[in-house]
Amino acid sequence: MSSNAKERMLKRAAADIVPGMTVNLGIGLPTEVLQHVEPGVPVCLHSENGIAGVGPVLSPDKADRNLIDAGGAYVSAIPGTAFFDSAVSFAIVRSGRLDLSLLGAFEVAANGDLANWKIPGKFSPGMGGAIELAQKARRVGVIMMHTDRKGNPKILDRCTLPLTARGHVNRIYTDMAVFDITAEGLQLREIALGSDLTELRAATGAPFHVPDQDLPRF
Amino acid sequence: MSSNAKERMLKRAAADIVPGMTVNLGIGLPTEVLQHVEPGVPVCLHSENGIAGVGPVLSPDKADRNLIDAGGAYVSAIPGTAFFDSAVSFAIVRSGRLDLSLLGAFEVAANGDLANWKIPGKFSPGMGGAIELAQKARRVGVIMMHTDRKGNPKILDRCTLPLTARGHVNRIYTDMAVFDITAEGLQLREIALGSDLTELRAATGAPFHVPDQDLPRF
Amino acid sequence: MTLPDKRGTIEEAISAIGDGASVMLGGFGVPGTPFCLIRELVRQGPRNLTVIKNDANEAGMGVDWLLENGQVARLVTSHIGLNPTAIRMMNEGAIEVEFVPQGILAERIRIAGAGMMGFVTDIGLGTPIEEGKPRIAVDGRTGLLETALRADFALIHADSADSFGNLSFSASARNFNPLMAMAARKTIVEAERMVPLGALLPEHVHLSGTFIDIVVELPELPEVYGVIQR
Amino acid sequence: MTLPDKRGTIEEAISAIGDGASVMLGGFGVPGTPFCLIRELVRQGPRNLTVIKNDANEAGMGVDWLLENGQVARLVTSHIGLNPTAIRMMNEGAIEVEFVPQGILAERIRIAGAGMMGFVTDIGLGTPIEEGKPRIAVDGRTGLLETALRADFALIHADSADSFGNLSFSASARNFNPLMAMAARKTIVEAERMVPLGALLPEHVHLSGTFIDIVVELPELPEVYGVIQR
Repeated sequence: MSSNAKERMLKRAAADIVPGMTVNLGIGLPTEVLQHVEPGVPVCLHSENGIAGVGPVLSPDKADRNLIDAGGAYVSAIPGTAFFDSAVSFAIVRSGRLDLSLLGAFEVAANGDLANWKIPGKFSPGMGGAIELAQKARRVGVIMMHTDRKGNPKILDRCTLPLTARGHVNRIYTDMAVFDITAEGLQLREIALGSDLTELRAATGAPFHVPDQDLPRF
Repeated sequence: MSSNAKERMLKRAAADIVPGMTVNLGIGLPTEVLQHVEPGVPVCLHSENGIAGVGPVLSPDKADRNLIDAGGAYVSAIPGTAFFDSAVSFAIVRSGRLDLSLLGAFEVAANGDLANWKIPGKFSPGMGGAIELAQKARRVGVIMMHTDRKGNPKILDRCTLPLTARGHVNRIYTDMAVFDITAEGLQLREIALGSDLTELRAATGAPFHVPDQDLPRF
Repeated sequence: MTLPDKRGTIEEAISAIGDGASVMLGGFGVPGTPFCLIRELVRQGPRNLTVIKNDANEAGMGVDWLLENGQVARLVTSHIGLNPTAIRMMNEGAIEVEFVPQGILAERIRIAGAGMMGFVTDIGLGTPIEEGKPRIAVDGRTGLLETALRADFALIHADSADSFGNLSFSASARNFNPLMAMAARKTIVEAERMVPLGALLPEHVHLSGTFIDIVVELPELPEVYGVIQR
Repeated sequence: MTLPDKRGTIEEAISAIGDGASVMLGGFGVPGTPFCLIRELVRQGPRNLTVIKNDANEAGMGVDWLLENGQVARLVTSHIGLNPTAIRMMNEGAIEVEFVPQGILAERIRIAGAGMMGFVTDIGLGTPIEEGKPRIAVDGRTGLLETALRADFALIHADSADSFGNLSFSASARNFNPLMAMAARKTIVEAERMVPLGALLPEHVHLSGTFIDIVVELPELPEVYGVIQR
C-alpha cells in the first residue's frame, strides 16, 4: 500500500468526525485519524483511562508524567478537559455517550462482527477496553489495511477469530474502499482512487452490494 | 420520663462512640447523642446526603444554604470534611465502613429485628436511608424511650410493624436500661438509676437474661 | 482542539419534555434542587409525568409545585415526610408513589448511568422491600435483583458549569445530581455560574460534560434557593 | 470535632500482607501505580499472591518486580501486552491469568466497594467473554451476571493526602485507585504529599478518608515514577 493510499484512508475516516461528537480513537491507525480532522471542528476525544477532552501529544521533555492516554502516549489537557476514574470512563462508553468509536481489526465480518483482541496460540495480551468500545459506541467504525501482510482478506463472511463484539460494526474504512454494514449486508459506498471493483472483489472475503450509481472516489 | 433520665441515656450511648470510629447518627435522639461525646474524641460523622466529617450545627444566619445534613439541619465543615454524591455515600454504608449506626425505633425485637419506618395506615413517609444503615453498619445501636406515649413496650419478642432490617440490632439504649442482642437472646447489661428489675420487666415486651453480677447503673 | 458548546435557553431546553415523560430531579432537600428548571416545567405544563427525586421537597417549593399543578402521575422517591401535599395525594390515590431505599435509589440510577441492566444486593432481604424482586444466587449467597432506573430527562442543578457542560457542585448540593445526569436520555443543567472553558481545573470537575446535553445559566437566584428560616 | 489520624510507616503497613493474600494495585501504566508500596511488598516477600491490576506495567517496573520475584500466583487484569515477562509466565503456566474487559474490571471492583454482590450487563453477550457467566433476565432483556471483585488489600497511589486519608489524584493517575481503595478489606495509600487537614477543599477531595486504613508519605520519588523515555 502506498503511503498515499493510507493518507487518503485516514482523511476519509476523519471526514466522518463531525462537530459535536464525543469520539474514542483506538491505538494505531485510529489515533492517526486525528491529524486529519479539521482544526476548527469542535469534538471531544475520550480516553479509557479517564480523560474527556484529550489534547495534543507532547514530546517527553514537555510531558506530564501523570498524563497519558490509553495507548501510553503523553498527551495534554485543553481548555475544558476533565479527568475521572475508570468506572466513570466506561460509564461514558456503556451508556452510549460515545458518538463514534474507531477501532483497528484483525477481521471484520459482513454481519458486523469484529475480532481484534486475540489470535489463539499467538497473541492474547487481553482485551483492554475494546469489547465495550466495540459494543456500546453509537457508531462503530473499523479502520484497517484491506488485507493482511500476506495479502489475505480481513473482511470476511464470518470471523474465524474470537469475537470482540457481535454485529456492532457500522462502517469499514480501508485503503481500498469504504463499506457500510446494514441489515441488508455489506454495502460498498466508496472506492479508493487507483482501486477497481475486480481488484476489490478479489481482496474481500465476503460478497458485497455495489450501488447502481457511480461510486464516489477518495 | 424525667429529662434527667433522657440525658443519662444520651450520655450512656455517647460513651460507646470511641476514638477512630466512623458513625452515622439518625434524626432525633441519635443526633442528640453527639452533644455528649467528649470533645477530644477523634470520630468521623457521616451523613447520608454526602458528607464525611460533619461539623457543628449552625444558626440560620450563619448557615451555608448548600450544606445540610440528612435531617435538614444546617451543619458546617471541619478540617478534613469531604463531600461526595449519594452513591458514594451509601457505598460507605453498604461496604461496612460505618463502625456504628445509631437509629431511633418504633419497635425492636429480642432477635435484633428493627421496625422504624412505617406504621401501615398511619405513617408511611418512605424509608429514606434507614434500611441500609440498619443492615450494614458494623454495629447497630437503637436509642429510644423504653415505652411509647401510652406506656406500651417498644422492646418486643417479635416486631409487629414492617421491618427495617432483620436481626441486625446489636445494642439498645433506653431511659431505663441498656440491652445487648446476642445469639443467646436479649441480655440486660445496665440499668438506669431509679429503675428496678420489676419495673423493667413490666415495661419490656420480651423476656431477657439478667446477669448474676451486680448491674452497672447509668 | 476545541470542545462542543452546549449552552441553550431554559424555554427551549424544557420544551422537549412532553406529556408522559419520566423526569429525574436532582437535590436532597433544597441543596441541589433545580428550582428554576422545575418552575419552567410548571409554566410549560406537560402532564402525566413520572418524577424521580430523592424527596418531595417541602410545601410551596420544587416538587410541590408540580404536585399542586397536577402534573405528576407517579413519584419514585425514598422519603416524602416533609411534604404534606405528597402524602395527601398518595393517600387519596391522586399519585402513585414507589418508595426505594435511598442508597438503592442512588445505585439504580448510577447503574443506569453506567449503561448496565441491574445489580444484585442483599439490602432488604427478608423485609417487605423484597416484594416482587427476583432472588439471585451469587457465589453461593442470595441477593435481590434491582433494576437500572433510567429517565427521559434529568434536570440538574450545578454550582459552576462551562460551555461544554463540565460541572462542579457545592457542598451537599451534589447528592443525586451527577448520578441523574448520567442516567437520562437528555440531561439539562441549570448553573449558578457559567465559567470559561478551562476555569474548572480538569481535576476539580465533578462531572464531565460528556454526560450533558444542554446548559442553562441562571439569572439572580430566587429566594427559594436560600436558607430555610424555621 | 477532629478526625482520626491514619498515618503509618510503609514497613508496618505492608507487613499485614501474608502469603496467599489478594492485593489490588492502582494504576494504568505508570500513572497511579504505587511503586514504593510494591517495592516494599517485594522486599517483605509474601508469596502466592493474587494480584488485581488493570495492566502488568512494563519490564522492570511495578507488577514486573513481583512477577520476576515469583510472588504472583494469579493475575486478574485487562491487558498485559506491554509486559513480556507476564506473557511468558502465562504461556508457561507459571502464573494463572484472568482477563476481564477493562470497564467490567472497573465495575466489578466498584460494585464490591459499594457493598453489592454483582451486576448484570450485556457486555460480552455472544462472545467468548460470556463463558461461565449465568444469564439473567432483566425487564425482558438478557444479560450476564458479573460478580463483585474484592481483595484483602488495596495499594493506592495518591497525589495528596491528609492524615484522615482524604485523597486527591493527579490527571490520569486517578484511574483504578479510588475504586480499589473502596473494594479492599484494608487499604494502604502512598501519597506524594501529606497536607494538613482542611488543605484539600471538601469539594476537591476525590476519595473520602472513610475508605482508607493507612496513609504513608513518600520520600523523594524514585525515577520509576517519571516520564518513560522511548
